[in-house]
Amino acid sequence: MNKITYFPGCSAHGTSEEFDHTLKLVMKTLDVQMEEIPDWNCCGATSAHVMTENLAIALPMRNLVLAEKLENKTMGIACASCYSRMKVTKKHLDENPNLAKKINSTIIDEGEYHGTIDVKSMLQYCFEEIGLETIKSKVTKSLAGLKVACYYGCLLTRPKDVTHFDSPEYPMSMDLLMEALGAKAVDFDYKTECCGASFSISNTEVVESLSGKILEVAKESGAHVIVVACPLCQSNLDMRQPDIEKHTKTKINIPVMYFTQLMALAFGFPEKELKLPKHIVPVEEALKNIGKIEPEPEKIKKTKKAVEAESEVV
Amino acid sequence: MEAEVKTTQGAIVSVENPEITAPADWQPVIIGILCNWCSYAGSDLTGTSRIQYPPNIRIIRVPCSSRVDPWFIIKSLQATADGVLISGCHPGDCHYISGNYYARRRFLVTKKLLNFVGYHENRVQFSWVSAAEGPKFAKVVAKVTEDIKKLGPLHRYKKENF
Amino acid sequence: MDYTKQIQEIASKLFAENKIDYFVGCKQNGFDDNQVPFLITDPQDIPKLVFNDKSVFNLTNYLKADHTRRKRVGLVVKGCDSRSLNLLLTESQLKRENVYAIGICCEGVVNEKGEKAQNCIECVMPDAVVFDELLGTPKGRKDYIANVDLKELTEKPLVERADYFSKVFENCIRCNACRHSCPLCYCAKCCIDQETSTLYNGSNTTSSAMHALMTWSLHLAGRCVDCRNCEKACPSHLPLHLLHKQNEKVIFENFQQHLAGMEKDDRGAFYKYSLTDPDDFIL
Amino acid sequence: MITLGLQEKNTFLEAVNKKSGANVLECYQCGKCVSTCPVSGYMDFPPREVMQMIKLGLKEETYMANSMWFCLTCSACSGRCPREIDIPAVMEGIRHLAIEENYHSQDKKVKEITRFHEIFLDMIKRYGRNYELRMMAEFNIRTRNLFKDMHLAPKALLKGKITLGHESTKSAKAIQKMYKLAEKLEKNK
Amino acid sequence: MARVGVFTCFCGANIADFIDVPQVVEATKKIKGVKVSAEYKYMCSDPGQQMIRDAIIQNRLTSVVVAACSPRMHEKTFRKALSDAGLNPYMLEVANIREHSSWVHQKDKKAATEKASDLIRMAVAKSIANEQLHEISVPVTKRALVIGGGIAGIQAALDIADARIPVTLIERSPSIGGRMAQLDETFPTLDCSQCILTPKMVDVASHPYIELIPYSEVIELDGYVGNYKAKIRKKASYVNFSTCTGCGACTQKCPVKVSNEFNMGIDKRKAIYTPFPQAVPNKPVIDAEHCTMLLKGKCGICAKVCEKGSIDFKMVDEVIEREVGAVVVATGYDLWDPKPYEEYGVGRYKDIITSLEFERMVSASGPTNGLPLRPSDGKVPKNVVFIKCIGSRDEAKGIEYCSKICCMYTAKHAILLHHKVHDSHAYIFYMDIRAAGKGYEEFVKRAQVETAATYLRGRVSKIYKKGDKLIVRGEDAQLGQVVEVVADLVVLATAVIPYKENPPLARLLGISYDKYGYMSEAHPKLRPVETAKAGIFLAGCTQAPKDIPDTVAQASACAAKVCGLFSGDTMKKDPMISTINTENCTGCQNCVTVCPYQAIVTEEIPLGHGSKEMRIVAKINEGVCQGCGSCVAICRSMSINLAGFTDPQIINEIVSI
Repeated sequence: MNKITYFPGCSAHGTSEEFDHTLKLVMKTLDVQMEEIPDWNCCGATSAHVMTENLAIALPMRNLVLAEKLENKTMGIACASCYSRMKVTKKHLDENPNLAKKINSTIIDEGEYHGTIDVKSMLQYCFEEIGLETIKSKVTKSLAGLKVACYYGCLLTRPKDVTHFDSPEYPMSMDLLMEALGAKAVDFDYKTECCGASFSISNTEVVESLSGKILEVAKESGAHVIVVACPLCQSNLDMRQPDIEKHTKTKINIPVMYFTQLMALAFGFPEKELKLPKHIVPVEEALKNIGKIEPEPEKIKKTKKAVEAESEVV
Repeated sequence: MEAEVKTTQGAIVSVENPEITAPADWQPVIIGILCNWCSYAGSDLTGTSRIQYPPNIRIIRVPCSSRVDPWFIIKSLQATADGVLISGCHPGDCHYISGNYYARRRFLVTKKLLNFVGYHENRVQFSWVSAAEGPKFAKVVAKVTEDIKKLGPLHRYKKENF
Repeated sequence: MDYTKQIQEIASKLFAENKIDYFVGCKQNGFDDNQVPFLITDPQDIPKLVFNDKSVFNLTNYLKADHTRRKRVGLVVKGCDSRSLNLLLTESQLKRENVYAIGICCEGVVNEKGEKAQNCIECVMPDAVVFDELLGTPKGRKDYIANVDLKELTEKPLVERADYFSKVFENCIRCNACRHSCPLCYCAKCCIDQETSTLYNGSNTTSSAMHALMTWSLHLAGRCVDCRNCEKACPSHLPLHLLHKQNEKVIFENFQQHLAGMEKDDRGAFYKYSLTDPDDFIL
Repeated sequence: MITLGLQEKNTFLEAVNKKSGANVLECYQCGKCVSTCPVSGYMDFPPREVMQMIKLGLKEETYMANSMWFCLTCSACSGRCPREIDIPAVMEGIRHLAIEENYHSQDKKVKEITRFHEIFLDMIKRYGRNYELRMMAEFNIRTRNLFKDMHLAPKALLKGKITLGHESTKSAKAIQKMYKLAEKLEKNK
Repeated sequence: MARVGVFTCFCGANIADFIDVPQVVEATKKIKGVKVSAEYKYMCSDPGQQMIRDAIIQNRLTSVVVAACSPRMHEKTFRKALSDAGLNPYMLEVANIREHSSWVHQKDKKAATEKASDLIRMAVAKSIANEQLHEISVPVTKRALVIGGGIAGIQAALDIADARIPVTLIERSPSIGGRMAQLDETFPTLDCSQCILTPKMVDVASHPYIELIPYSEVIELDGYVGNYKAKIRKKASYVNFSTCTGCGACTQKCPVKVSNEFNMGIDKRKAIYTPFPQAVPNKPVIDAEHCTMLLKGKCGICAKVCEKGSIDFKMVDEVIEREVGAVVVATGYDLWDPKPYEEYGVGRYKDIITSLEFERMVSASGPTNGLPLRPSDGKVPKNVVFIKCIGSRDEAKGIEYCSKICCMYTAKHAILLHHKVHDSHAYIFYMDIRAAGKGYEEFVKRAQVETAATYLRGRVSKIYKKGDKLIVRGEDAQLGQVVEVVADLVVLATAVIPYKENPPLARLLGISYDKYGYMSEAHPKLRPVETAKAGIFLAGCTQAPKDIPDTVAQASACAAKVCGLFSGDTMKKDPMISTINTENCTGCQNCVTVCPYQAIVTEEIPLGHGSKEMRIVAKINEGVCQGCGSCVAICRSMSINLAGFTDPQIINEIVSI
């Protein structure tokens, strides 16, 4: 049994309950015990670092201090935005012991910061610590037939010197994870474009334009579903979709799911556990593709053979 | 540490030792050790451009600033000079590729050591002067002369030496 | 800190296996606690070997003599001693295969008063860095601390410092014990003694003393390992470490935190350079 | 027209570099950030031009422009910058400087954005965590745009996207104290 | 006992107006050791020199001081005067009282006069410590080794050989020609690369003074200027070149297909191959990594079809030695791999190619018969986007420097594209257009006007796929707008990087290289073709990115340097170099470390007289030492001295003031 310190983030108890729920199911299946940080607070993303200097460090730092007390090796974070704040803060503190000392002594009451805990996003945790092999072994219902576009958003892999995880331009971890579940991950060029999360309330015009472009490209890539790992991305892409459709006068209709929902599905949990009614864009239609395997076109097969023949030395 | 010229009863006093004084019209002697390829050529250019500078400096030519052994500096200060200026090529311009980089390290340590045992840091100065920097050479000499004038005479051990 | 027994055992073994011709260690000097360096050619003398916190000498100094240079020698090295051994090897004065070094993880030696010696308090590397076998538990490298006497002196006004050093140089009697005791002064004929040298004019004057000591310290700049053999040897009790520590500090602060003899093949700060060395003192 | 050469020293550039830890002088105006930036089209001046303005010392113009407030901190630009300049840090730096030096952009959008952030921070101060519906409502009231996104609310409520109740943490008190201390720290500077 | 003669010059009014020369002459007479002190209007004139010669003979002078202008001016003149009078020329010292006194203290005659006297006293003191020195002569082996058979190596070899100096030209691949052979047409004249290069290649092969050794590499270089000894490994070609007629039957019949590196992998070659049809020598070699006969002992078809029986599977590498006096390094360049540009989808999209791939495609003899084709579907592209500075000027992903040639070849590509596909359109994303060269700006104008290539100023931020098109997004900074270009083909102008084997080769040759791997020249401005090691020269992109005209110019400059070096049977050298006092040398080898020229080596000498035991001491290589004195100052035992600037000389100067 692996143990992990869990930071759900504010959305997990609100907009992204389905993420939180399925994450817990999946982790249980994978034999991981999640210990939620008692009495955690909001990390302040993104307002704190936009507006203030000290609070931007202090808010995530309090969580880090609390997390260290649980004495697990890793802290897993559900929301990409929280993850980024936590990582950036940790980097600042580790590189800058004076800053750590200053904030620790002036603002935070809960105890000393030591910098001992490893911060990972839940996707990163699945990919790096659990491993695709283990995940594959738990699959009871292959998702074969489902074409997914994996959307990582900006903060999961960027900036590179903060996250140290996957490529900032064309990450593949979620794609590989989806393929381990049996789904087909399509080529998707907008994997790491920003959806405009921090403007989701204050500047909807921007969000609609950015998210619209992502949806458009995803649709074009032939995916049935967009898979995400962040509640903010999910709500932007899902909740704003009807508005976007209205503005662009096109029908997009592509559901946006959390990777954990698909994992839960592949692990054999019934559909009702996925909390599908929470989605604004209905999911059920897309999931019907599971099991429908398109025959590989003759042409492709041929070229594949030809390529093999060419590369081989006669 | 900015030195100020001190006088008592019309005589100039050494900053290192108040017992050492010189008459008011005292002129310091400065030894300039210049590398042949940049600074010496630069000082020649100062001449051909007729740029005027104080006459206190006496120039010694060496092939490269890396030829300058630190004890030349110690010897100069002990024997005859009130100050020493050593000048070489700018970093990267050394005629002998890397000589001035080695020299730079030795100079820094020597300068600090001399200061540590009681010589004002302005007694020993270094500069990079290229063959094209005639005006700069004049400026450097003027500054060094000015600085050393403020420090007063230096004959700490001279009397017993010669 | 007492390694006497282990060192005696190792020395016996080395002689028995014919791995060495000589062994350099320390022995008790007569009635009091003081020790003296001890060169063993006969294994029968091994029981006289001691090694504890009074073994203050840097024994690598005894490797630079012509008759030990070419023989197989075993010796005991503390952290600082091993750094000078490193330099002697780098500077081709010794062959590695001729030296059997028993490295010590040093806990510091004591001065005459029985207190921990100042250079041990400020020691950067108590463990031997080059050895054939290592005794004790390594403590690892420590942070660099500027010398306390140096600090005190640097804060004094220039006039006082000049005065202080005038007296220091005045008290030098030019006996050259410092350089004879220094493991890194191995020139067959010191530059100061050369006939062709105009370095100093032969007389025993303050200026010649100053010249000799300053030049000496610059020859050791970036090489001195702060073993203080020189200071122990000086009959005039001159604070010779000040010059070395001053140079060490300047070099440490300006040249990539360089410290002498820490690594193999490092000849010292004056024998290499970096493009980014400080330039701000240059006009 | 802009007249240059009147400032003795470009203190603005120095302040930005110090605050952000980046070196704006490294920018060679290739424009990769501009086409990378998802919101450069909404900015008064895209990142490349902001860099140039800082280099020229155009402090007021930079502070009063909406550019820095539109930065989403998505870090796409810095990841692609050939000179590895941390552009989001520069944007954050000028935001903090503008707040410190009391510059307030009159841009309507900027006002909305800053208002949102203020409400958000206020929310955390009160409850320790974020409470979405309340925040949306408050945002709409304070920006005098009562019906913004209202069409989404019923659906969101219905779907359980937004919950009506809110959980306040035990930590709320601790957080309130943190706010006070942080404020004090800023003032003492 | 020293007998010094001092000769003070008026230099017309230049000195006399500001210095009281008679007073100086009188003061000089009182200096210990001075026998003669005289003055003259122009010391450098014939009568002036005669005066010195006469004084030397009459007074049996042991050294001479001329107080006049800078020694950088007339030192040689006066040295000759000394030597004419039978005195060793190095017994001269010059007191620089013009540049250092009369000209710079024109307002203070008293001080200037005093200073002049001081300068003369210093010169006298120094001259007393002067020693007799003699010019050093070093024998020279008159043969040059040229490493690399690209255009740089070819040009250098031909120029040297035309001066009737034998040249050994070695090339690591089976044919000479290098990168230039891969190019289609060349800027700014658009003449065909093959047409101007192949005649030169043929000249190399037929030149009586050139020994061409293809398929070989240097593995060792010993010695010093004029006297190098090179070991060269001739790689086994498995084809006997002396009997092979180059008929090509073997290449036709060989069943093994391998990616063709000459065509950037666009098509295939055989395991026995000549790199390209115009290869010199036009003989095939067997690629041992892919030949099934060599790998598994199966096949041998080439041996069966060869009428001459030239195939020899048992051939092994051979090491030969050549004695050479000079070396020209012309290793050329590689191109940067654009993989790190993930945002462009490099590696994912087939229709993003590099500039050299494009070059091969548009080459008339290339794999696509001169047409640029989309690798994905083989269609002719209409909209082609060229992106410059890929890897260049990009410290985040590539290298900091500008690759110099991309601006020009991209303009050329735009023009070539237009020539090949008339209804195509070129879009060029650039940061700056660097077209400094004869006819270069005009050439760029041609691309902009005649070809109507669209130049967009900005770096591309992203490329993504839409259907079978690539969408290229970048900023048009002039417009201040983000633009997206719908492209069929994207060509990346990848950076020029040093040949990957440069660092090991440089270490082997004993020359230095920079942080990128380019070989370092001796002086960036004044000695751009020499290296710090005398007798080794650099040509072409081995030193820095260069275009063909610059490369050829530098290669010819190398040849001139080599010819100059070989102009006599021996080389004369200034004797002002370091000498070792072995008696006192400790053998610490610090001098070896600091010497910038590797002029110091070690030798073993007996420990004492008649002793069998040996000790190591330093040894100066007279041919290599340049006389900087770094080793002198670094030597703690004072065992090294620099002739002309010895410690006693300098100390005499210091204490005599």
